[in-house]
Amino acid sequence: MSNTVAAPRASGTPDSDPALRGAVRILTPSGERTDEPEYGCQVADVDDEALLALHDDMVVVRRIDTEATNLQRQGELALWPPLLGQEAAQIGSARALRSDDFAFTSYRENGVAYCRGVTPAQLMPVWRGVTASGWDPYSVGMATPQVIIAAQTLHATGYALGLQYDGSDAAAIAYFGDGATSEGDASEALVFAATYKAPVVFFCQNNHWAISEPVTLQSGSSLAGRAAGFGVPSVAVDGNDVLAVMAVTRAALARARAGGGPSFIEAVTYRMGPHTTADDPTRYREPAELEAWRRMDPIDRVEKHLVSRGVLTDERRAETQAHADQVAKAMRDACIGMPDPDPMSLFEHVYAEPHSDIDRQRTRFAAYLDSFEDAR
Amino acid sequence: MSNTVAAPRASGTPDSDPALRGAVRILTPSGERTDEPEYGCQVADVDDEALLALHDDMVVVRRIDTEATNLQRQGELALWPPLLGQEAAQIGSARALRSDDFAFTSYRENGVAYCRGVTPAQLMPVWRGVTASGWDPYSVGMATPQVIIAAQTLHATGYALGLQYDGSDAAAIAYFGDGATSEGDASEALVFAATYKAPVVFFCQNNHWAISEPVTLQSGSSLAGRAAGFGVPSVAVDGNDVLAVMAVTRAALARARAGGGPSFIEAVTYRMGPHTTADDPTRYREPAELEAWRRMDPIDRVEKHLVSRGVLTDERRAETQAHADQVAKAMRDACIGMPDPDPMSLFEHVYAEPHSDIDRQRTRFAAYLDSFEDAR
Amino acid sequence: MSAMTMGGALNAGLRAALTADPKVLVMGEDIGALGGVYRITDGLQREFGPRRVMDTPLAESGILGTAVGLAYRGYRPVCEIQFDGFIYPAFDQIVSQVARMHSRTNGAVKMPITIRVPVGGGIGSAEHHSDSPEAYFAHTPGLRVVSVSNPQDAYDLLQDAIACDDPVLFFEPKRRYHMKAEVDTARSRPAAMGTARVLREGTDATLVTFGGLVQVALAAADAAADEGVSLEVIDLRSLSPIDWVALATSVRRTGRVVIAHEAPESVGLGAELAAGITERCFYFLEHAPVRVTGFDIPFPPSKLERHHLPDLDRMLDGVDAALGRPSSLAEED
Amino acid sequence: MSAMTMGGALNAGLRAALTADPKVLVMGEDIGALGGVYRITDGLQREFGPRRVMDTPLAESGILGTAVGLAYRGYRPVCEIQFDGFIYPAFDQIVSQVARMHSRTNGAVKMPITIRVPVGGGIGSAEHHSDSPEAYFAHTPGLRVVSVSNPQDAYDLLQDAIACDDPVLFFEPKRRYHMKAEVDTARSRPAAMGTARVLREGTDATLVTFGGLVQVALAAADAAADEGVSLEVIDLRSLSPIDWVALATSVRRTGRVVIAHEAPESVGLGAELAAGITERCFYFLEHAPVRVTGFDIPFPPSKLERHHLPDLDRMLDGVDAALGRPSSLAEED
Ligand SMILES: Cc1ncc(C[n+]2csc(CCOP(=O)(O)OP(=O)(O)O)c2C)c(N)n1
Ligand SMILES: Cc1ncc(C[n+]2csc(CCOP(=O)(O)OP(=O)(O)O)c2C)c(N)n1
Ligand SMILES: [Mg+2]
Ligand SMILES: [Mg+2]
Repeated sequence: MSNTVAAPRASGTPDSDPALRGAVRILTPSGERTDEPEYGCQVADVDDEALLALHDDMVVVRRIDTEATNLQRQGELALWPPLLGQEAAQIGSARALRSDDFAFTSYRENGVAYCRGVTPAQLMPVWRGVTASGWDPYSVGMATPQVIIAAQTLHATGYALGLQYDGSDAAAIAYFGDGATSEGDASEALVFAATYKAPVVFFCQNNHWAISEPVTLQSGSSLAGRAAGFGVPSVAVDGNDVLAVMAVTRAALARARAGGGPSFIEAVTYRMGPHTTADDPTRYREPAELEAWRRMDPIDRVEKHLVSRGVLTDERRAETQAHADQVAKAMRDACIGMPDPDPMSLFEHVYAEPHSDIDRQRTRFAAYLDSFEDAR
Repeated sequence: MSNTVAAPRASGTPDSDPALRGAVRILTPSGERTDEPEYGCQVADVDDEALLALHDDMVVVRRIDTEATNLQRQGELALWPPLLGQEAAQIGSARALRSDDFAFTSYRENGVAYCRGVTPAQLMPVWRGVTASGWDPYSVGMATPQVIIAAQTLHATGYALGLQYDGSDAAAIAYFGDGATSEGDASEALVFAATYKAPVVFFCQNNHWAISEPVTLQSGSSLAGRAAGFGVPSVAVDGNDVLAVMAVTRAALARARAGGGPSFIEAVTYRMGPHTTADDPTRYREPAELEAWRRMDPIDRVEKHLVSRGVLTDERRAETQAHADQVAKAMRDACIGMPDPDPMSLFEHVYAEPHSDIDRQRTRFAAYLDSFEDAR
Repeated sequence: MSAMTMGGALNAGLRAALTADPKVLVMGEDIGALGGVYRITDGLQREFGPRRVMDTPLAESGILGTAVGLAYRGYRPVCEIQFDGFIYPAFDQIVSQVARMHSRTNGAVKMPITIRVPVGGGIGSAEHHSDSPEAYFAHTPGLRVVSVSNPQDAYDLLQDAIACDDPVLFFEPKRRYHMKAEVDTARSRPAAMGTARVLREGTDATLVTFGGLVQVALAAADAAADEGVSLEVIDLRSLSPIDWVALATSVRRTGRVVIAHEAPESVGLGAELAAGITERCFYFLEHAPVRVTGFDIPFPPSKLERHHLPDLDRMLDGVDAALGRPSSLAEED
Repeated sequence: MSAMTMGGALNAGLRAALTADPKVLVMGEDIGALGGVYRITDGLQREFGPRRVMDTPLAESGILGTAVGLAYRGYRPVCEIQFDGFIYPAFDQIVSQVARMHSRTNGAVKMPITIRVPVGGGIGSAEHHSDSPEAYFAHTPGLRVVSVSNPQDAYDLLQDAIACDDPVLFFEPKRRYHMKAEVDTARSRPAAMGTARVLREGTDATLVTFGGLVQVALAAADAAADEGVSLEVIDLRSLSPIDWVALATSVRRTGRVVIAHEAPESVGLGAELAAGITERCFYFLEHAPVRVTGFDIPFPPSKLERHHLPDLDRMLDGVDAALGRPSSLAEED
């Protein structure tokens, strides 16, 4: 049996990357704002001030990411999935949402959560292991992180169907990765969304890796092309260009609100960090690849642009940095102070209504715990 | 909440059918053999004699279908899934296979089974309910019928991967329906096949209905287009044109044998009968639709052609009819004579190696049956 | 009161639920124009429209995953899985999403999803059309599991299940769809969910079963009575939670129990019933609980199913074992 | 003999199997260059190439469905499911295809597929990374289920499983991957598959468990001994089939049994063990079998898992119950 490689390993550098070729781009890596014929109009209103705000968002979520990674190293968090490198994809899309839209995400969308109004403090408990969810989904219009790959694509589709039935012009958006596109659920979601013309946006962050597997192992061709085959209009966008991401997301949301049904967005970006704090990327990817992508850093190009526009002054930088530090501190304080949950909370919320087997086990466990009290 | 129809009901007549538009066709409904530029060469060798043989196949499998339906009505079979209307799709593709190729089908591919060498007698036991499989898959190069929709698309992909590893130039072919394309497994099979360039042909019979659901409920756009989005070359063919079906299947098999990887074929045909003998199509589809498709009958056009060629003489017709009747009789005889299985066979083949729990239950059940003997 | 088949009672129960609450949706394969392969949803799409009674694409994970999203949005989806054997593609969405969403979100998101499944054998079906998958779901925290055996319970429990804020697996024994009985549609009776029901009182042994085997158990009790053996017959109805009080009350009186179900024996619901009853009635038991179940084999071809499925004779063989009489189930050594 | 961690023993077992039989393939997510998230396949792709050690697309149903096709073609796939909680998308292929193909084809097609699954809690993982799904599979006819607790069994049983012509669910307790012990790689010992093992002899009660809890049980037995209670500890090892002879032999001697597992109690493997032991040892039992298990809840956040998972104290509480002493598990009323 021959041993030729079943699938290419390397995931490709930006220059050679087929996914990036033809992807919608407005802000070039060198910081030049071009007028993109088809989508440019979607962000015509995004002036220097607005762009500075997006820059602030990106700096803050990157700071959150760094702080959380440190907290994990210090044993304050059990795990953390960094978004380093995906700031533009998450901020550009999340800032295109309306408060009554609803996001269903994976575990990596902490930047999206930040934009939805999830407080940094609320980001901590799940990764510290004190609860399965840090916030009430309805209070922020975002579901809690989904660990089962691609499962949320169907939830977003069903929620969108509900919006359609309610006569609302809000939309649902599903965030998932390149690897997720291989799961049957992701394809079934495209089928259901297309059939019912559900107002849902499928936002795929192609960060080129699914843990150690390159996107080339998940698909023989472009992910954006995948959706088109289901009758779902799709577009590939430079995922490290916050303006372009916002533009295509706004266009997709507009289609959904107008009854035009689902859309698929492939945001071509790169996971600059490890899969999670438990991962070691040096085992499976070339340093050169990472280096090449560093030149595409989503924050750099915005700064270059804003500097060239003369609006990102030293004062402004300092303000942003101060904001980021303050957010990071709030997060750290909330994390470190967090008490362990009450053992008896084990039995809470398993059911919404009384369940006799749970009640029996609760009673017995309470007696069990008491037996230790008595022992003292 | 408005009640506008979530999805169109009617499945479309041949004239209005988007799937048929642009589908490969060689033999027109009026029986004219055209030279199709791209695929015509694949069947250049199919002369009058060869076409007469295909005609014989189609007449025989239709006869098998009729006989089996009668056997079910007479209570000799528990159920039967007719292939009426899909003879060209099944014969044209199955006759393109080599004996060392391997077919993984659903429950409806009795025409394929016939071509693989499954005897009419072997078709009966499963539908009579005496065994889960009527033949040894390895003896005919065809798996036993798969009831779980789309599951076999992955089995074909895995088998094809095995062929590739063995250095064989044989191929696997998966038969499934339009409804099956909605199952996650069908999409995952496309992903795996594309990634590993597995020598597998995905043969989708779009017979326009999944029990009572029109294909329009399964897909917003063409099924052939679906596969292209996964990087799997695909083509739509007039599924009622036995020559065109054979041509595109041969082309797909050639690609597989040459290491070109998977292909997808959408054979646009029509389920002229009920889903199974237990179904009542009048509850959900327009008689007019069926009428329109009758004009596309896969056998008619071959007969028109062969008559115009002067080779389908009355003698020849009689021979074919006699062949069909003889096959039908053999099938009926085998079916009616079939004894019920031995109760103790319940425990056979659950495991390939001894299993103590099964052994205990077998022993006890034998004792249980004996207790009745004793009672006598 | 009006005479209904179990299928008719389910149809009436769905109609009542759709009428009572605009958030109730019915979804599944072939449930619209066809009315479902068993006609349980017959006429509902015509009456309530294609949005409240939705034909779905052919994908079970898609059906349940979409239902989760609809529930997230405040709807109460009633999903039909066409046959028992076709629920497995949806297993991940059911076990990891439907069952855990309420606890995952600390109670913020409710999953009032009812999953209707025609189950079991006895009707000569093809492969994958006769499974009894209740154990998989009764073992899964976060789910409630109900199995109905007659038209009245079908009508009542289906509405209870839809009204319940927790996800409910609702098992309908195919072989009883045509069973006819008087049904009181007044909904005056207290909700039955979570409770078992003593169908026949007896003193010598307790015979516990559910779903399609309940009628068989009653017939077995008749036959036993002819031989002077008095059996108490209990219809479990709720498989999660289990009505232990009803079971213990009966077994402490009779001292002997026979448990019957169609599913394979190993790690089946009968194992839980036997273990739980032994825990509660150990000092009252005259004999170990006896299990009369399907064998540990994939559901066999239809011509063999009558040998695989517990019938009157096998139940009586189990009763003999429980009474310490000669039986093929006599204790192992 | 050489000292190995359980992870190392599994790696060695896979290497031995790949070397012994060219038809053996290893496939799964991230098992190539990365060597699996637990490094169990470390170095194997480099040694045997990307065809025999295949990284697969991210789709569990695809992994198992493709494995079925490979087995159909005569290969012996060893599939790695990355974590317990990710096996459910493959449930349909496992339950309806892998488990039934041999019986469906009357023995013509064998399914020598080994499904390796890191299982259980105790390592502070995120949601869906600590499940114990053994009951679902032990209830499924056509599958064999193995759970290893130490390096030697891991090395031996993995090779037995791969060599077996039936599909085998092979559960590896994550919390023991780093457990170190001497491993005899001679393969001289008779195949252990299907058999339980008495790890410690005792006279007052039998403590039965498997996988990650075996070490806890041994520690509990030590603690009990200090209090003058002699526990016999049995490592079940095979969850399907169950070694009833070993269990009955022990319980008939001790008259009392405590069963421990991490999975929820209801319809868990413990229910089958309790029911089966009662059937075989009824007249020898001094007390109803006692179950010490995870609660009937979704696996909790990691900061709570130590309360959910049976530990030394909860096992001893169960022993107290079995001995008729005061315990939180005292009989229901
Ligand atoms: C059903 C399922 N299978 C496997 C996993 C393990 N797993 C967690 S993340 C991951 C990779 C996901 O890659 P991708 O979808 O590209 O998202 P990314 O992590 O790159 O953001 C895998 C395999 C899982 N969480 N769920
Ligand atoms: C997983 C699964 N879900 C549902 C069914 C029930 N079912 C049997 S055939 C069928 C329709 C299949 O339609 P299609 O794929 O178009 O094939 P056709 O019957 O038209 O040949 C359905 C829903 C099944 N067998 N398996
Ligand atoms: Mg990724
Ligand atoms: Mg069809």
